[in-house]
Amino acid sequence: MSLVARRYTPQIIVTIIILLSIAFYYLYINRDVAGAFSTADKALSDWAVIITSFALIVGGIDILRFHLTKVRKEGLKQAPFSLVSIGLLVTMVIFALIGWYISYSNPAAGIAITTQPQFRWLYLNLYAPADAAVYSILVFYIASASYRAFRVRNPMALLLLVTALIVVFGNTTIGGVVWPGFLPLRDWIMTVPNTAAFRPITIGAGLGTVVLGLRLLTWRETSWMGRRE
Amino acid sequence: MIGWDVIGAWLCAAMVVWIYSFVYRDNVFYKIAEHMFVGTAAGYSIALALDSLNRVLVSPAVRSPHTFWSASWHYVIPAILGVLMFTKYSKKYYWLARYAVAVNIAVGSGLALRTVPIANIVRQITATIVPLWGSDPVKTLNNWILVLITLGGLTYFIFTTFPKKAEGVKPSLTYLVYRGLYYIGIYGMMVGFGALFANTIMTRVGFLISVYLIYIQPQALASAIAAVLTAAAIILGILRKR
Amino acid sequence: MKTFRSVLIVSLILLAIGVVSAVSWFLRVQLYTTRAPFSAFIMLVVLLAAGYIFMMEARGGKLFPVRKIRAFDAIEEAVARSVEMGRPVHMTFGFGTISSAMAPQFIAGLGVLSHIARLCGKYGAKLITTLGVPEAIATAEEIVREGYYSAGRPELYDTTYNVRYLTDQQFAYASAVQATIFRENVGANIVVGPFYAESLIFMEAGNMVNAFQIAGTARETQIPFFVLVADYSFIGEEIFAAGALASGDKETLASIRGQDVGKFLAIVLIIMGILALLLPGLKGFTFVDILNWVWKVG
Amino acid sequence: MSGVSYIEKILGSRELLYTLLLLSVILPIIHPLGIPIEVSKRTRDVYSYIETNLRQECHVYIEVYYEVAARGELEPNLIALTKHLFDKNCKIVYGSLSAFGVIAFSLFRSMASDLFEDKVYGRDYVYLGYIAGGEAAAASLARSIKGTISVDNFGNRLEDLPLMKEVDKATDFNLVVIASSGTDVFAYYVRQWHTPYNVPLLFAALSVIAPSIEPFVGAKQAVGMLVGQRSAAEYEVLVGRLGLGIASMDAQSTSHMLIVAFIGIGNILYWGKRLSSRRGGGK
Repeated sequence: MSLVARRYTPQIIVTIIILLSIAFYYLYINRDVAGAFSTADKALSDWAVIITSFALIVGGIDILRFHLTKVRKEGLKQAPFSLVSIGLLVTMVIFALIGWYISYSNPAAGIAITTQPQFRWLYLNLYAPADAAVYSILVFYIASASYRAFRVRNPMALLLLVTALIVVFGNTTIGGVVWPGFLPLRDWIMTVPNTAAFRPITIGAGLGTVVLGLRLLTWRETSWMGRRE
Repeated sequence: MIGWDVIGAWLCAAMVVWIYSFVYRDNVFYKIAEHMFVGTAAGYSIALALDSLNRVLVSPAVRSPHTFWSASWHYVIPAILGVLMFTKYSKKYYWLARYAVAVNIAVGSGLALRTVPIANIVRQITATIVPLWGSDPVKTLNNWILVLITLGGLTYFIFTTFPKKAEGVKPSLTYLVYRGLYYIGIYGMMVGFGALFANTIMTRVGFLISVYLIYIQPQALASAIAAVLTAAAIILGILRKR
Repeated sequence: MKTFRSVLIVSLILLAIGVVSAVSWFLRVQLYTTRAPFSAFIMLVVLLAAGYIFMMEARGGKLFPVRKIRAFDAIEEAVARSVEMGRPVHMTFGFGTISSAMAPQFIAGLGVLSHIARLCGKYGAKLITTLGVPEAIATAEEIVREGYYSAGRPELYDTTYNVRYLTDQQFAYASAVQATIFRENVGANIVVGPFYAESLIFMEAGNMVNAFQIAGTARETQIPFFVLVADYSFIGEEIFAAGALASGDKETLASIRGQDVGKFLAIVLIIMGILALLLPGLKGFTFVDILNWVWKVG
Repeated sequence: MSGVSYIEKILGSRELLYTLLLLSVILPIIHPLGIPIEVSKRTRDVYSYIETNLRQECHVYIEVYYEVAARGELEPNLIALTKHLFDKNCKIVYGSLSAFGVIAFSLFRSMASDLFEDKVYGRDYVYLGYIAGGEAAAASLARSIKGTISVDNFGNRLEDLPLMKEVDKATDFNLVVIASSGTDVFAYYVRQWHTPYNVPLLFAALSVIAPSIEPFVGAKQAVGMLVGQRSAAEYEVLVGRLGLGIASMDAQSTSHMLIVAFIGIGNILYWGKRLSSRRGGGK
């Protein structure tokens, strides 16, 4: 009994939902049935949204737990940092809850969870710049990665380097000054060999996905359940 | 008086500088910025979660309870499954969390299984069916390259069957074709990788320019102060390690 | 005998689909959607059927050798080296969530994690798993726990140390991961899953601490960074094969042969299509049109 | 420590590369180098379309639809276009179908203050502000602007603005420019402005989304398209107001050349070490 509840039921859920969602997409039959399918399909994705939302709340608790444990283990050295994280997390949630409350108590104010003024201030002045900064930090990393990656160790690396140089010169105005042919050559590389190179990878990724789907359907892929009993 | 706008602008500039400082060395200001960022982001995602719960579940149930209970009553099931996710803290009932994970994994895999045969397989195959002859030599050559690299890449990925070369025997034609396509595939993919890598540099530099224009340039003083502070922290950190 | 039975079952299913389709076609029923070409559905069914046949053959005792995937073999070396250096092993999955079409890649990553967890248990390595997907926290905890417990080292398992969920916002997660890699001074940095722009951040952070790096994803735009920067990399579909190899189960391994069938099919269709371009085409109906044909009655 | 490996240690340290990289991006923005740029056919087509098809004092509608993060790519395009249109004494109505367009417009206005110096608000240009409603709003604007909203972004009544007396509906405009960081809004204008009223559209897009809106241009539903910083730089050359676009192209050039230089040095050092160790292999 317990094995049924612990292992089989979740797998049955997976099998049924995958088959249903394939059927909802591919089958039509007539307009009414198709309409019912797309309603059911929408409901399924809403289910996922609801579950993800709860998962995010569980995740929030996990973050609190992680930082509290860290403070307990590492003491004063870590405490200020962890407290900053916890403090901001709680503050954001409180502002969000205020926004939520206002959206019901005073709908005319036009304030919702994510448009609560203090919440927006934190978002715009803390989250947004940090987000943009981490994204653009990649420019440093791509520079140091190219310094190491384009070293000519073998013929293949030479090919790699030559391609990269053509694309680099084609992308910049200085390339046009050096030799006007870089731009058309770069366009050719991006449209012909580049497209061709990623095509088998795309096909392969698709095939891998289908086969993994098969393993899920036939209960051979169980890593997502964690513990093996 | 210093308004919230000014504080906000200074905070923006400082956050950017502090986060950039990590590429030089880990330091106390990066650590602060990172923890601030993680805290805000975690709060933000919880807020987004509340927002979508509100949108899908709470708002329809409160605003028009009748339609909700007649048409969307089943939303209660994922809500229950969602609450069951908290059982992961229990030693005895931890497995109840799996039900919810099962639904999400299945929805995700189902989405993948419906789009993949079209987008990843059929469309790619039809795009590779191009004429290998014709009056335009440039176009024909391009088509040959396209087809050969695609077939080569597919050959490269074969996992379970491939012709083997027997010792001392002249290699068979199948073997030669296989090896040839294999090498065309791997070299072709390398060209693709090099091109994509180099092409990405441009968008990344473009993003750095945007960030500089938005956050650093308007607040040069704040960024300079933040930069000096970080530099001091890094140097202090190095000295202390010695 | 078993093989024969499974082949029979599969062909019966295919036959049933064919009969139902044919009957509904003659009855002028719009059985399939017009959103997708019919060939896509056929392709899906054929691939699932082919994979299933191989799995059944494997159950009947047939073995399918799978070629070596160097990145997969390197995982053990990476774990062993980290133990020698006394540094922890780090694993992360990327930012793609499991309720989107990225789910299969994420599951492949989970398969690799269970392999790493078992190896960490075997060698007594410390494992740090960082996560950006909240649904997977419980799963990752279970997998890591299983790895240590099955190797008889329950004392090494500590939930808050081993599994760290860091937020689901892409770059907040990325910044926290790079800090974790750097501050914990990881000896091996293994990243397998659906990656977006954060891929290179993890690679460079690993490089800063001279970690042994193994990386893999099936997201085309991020593969170059992994191939050019990591010590070993899984390219594209190899991550799915890695998940199967990790299970060590011969039936699961046999399913990989389904991927090869798909590749042969693709090669054959491409060559046939190109040759068919030579033919005039039946009433203006070319080979590509067959592949693009949409089920439409009336 | 031998000379080669010492040099390698210095150059291989990330700090040096990162500092030079930062400088190579920031300095050209402050002091543009003016590396000559070749104008592509696509940009020249847009320029000559405006040159030949727009009369003096014509009316243009510009949709400002991008968030602040996309400013680097779209704002230079918008400035160069505005300069061209103002040079032809065109009158411009700006509007935004998204809330973040308001911030983007105010930043754009302050970055291009020289263009607006001798132009009078209300007579030469108007900013309608944020118009909520997405595609429905686009359709409603095409029928009648004054029927959709009554005040502009700054609270002025539209009836009091001289420019708004001249224009009201889609057919009053000689050109519509859409500067957007998303793909949907291009489709809105194609469906609601071009298809029913046949108003010429001009796109300004991010380089990442350009491929997805290319079909509209191919189907002649738009007269042309400006893509990212490169187009902006080319347009700046054509209208003779060198600004951010050309500066970013310089920054792109210098930073790319720095990376190329480091790749070159890395290879020289690598081969230097490899050859010298092979020669001294007997030891």
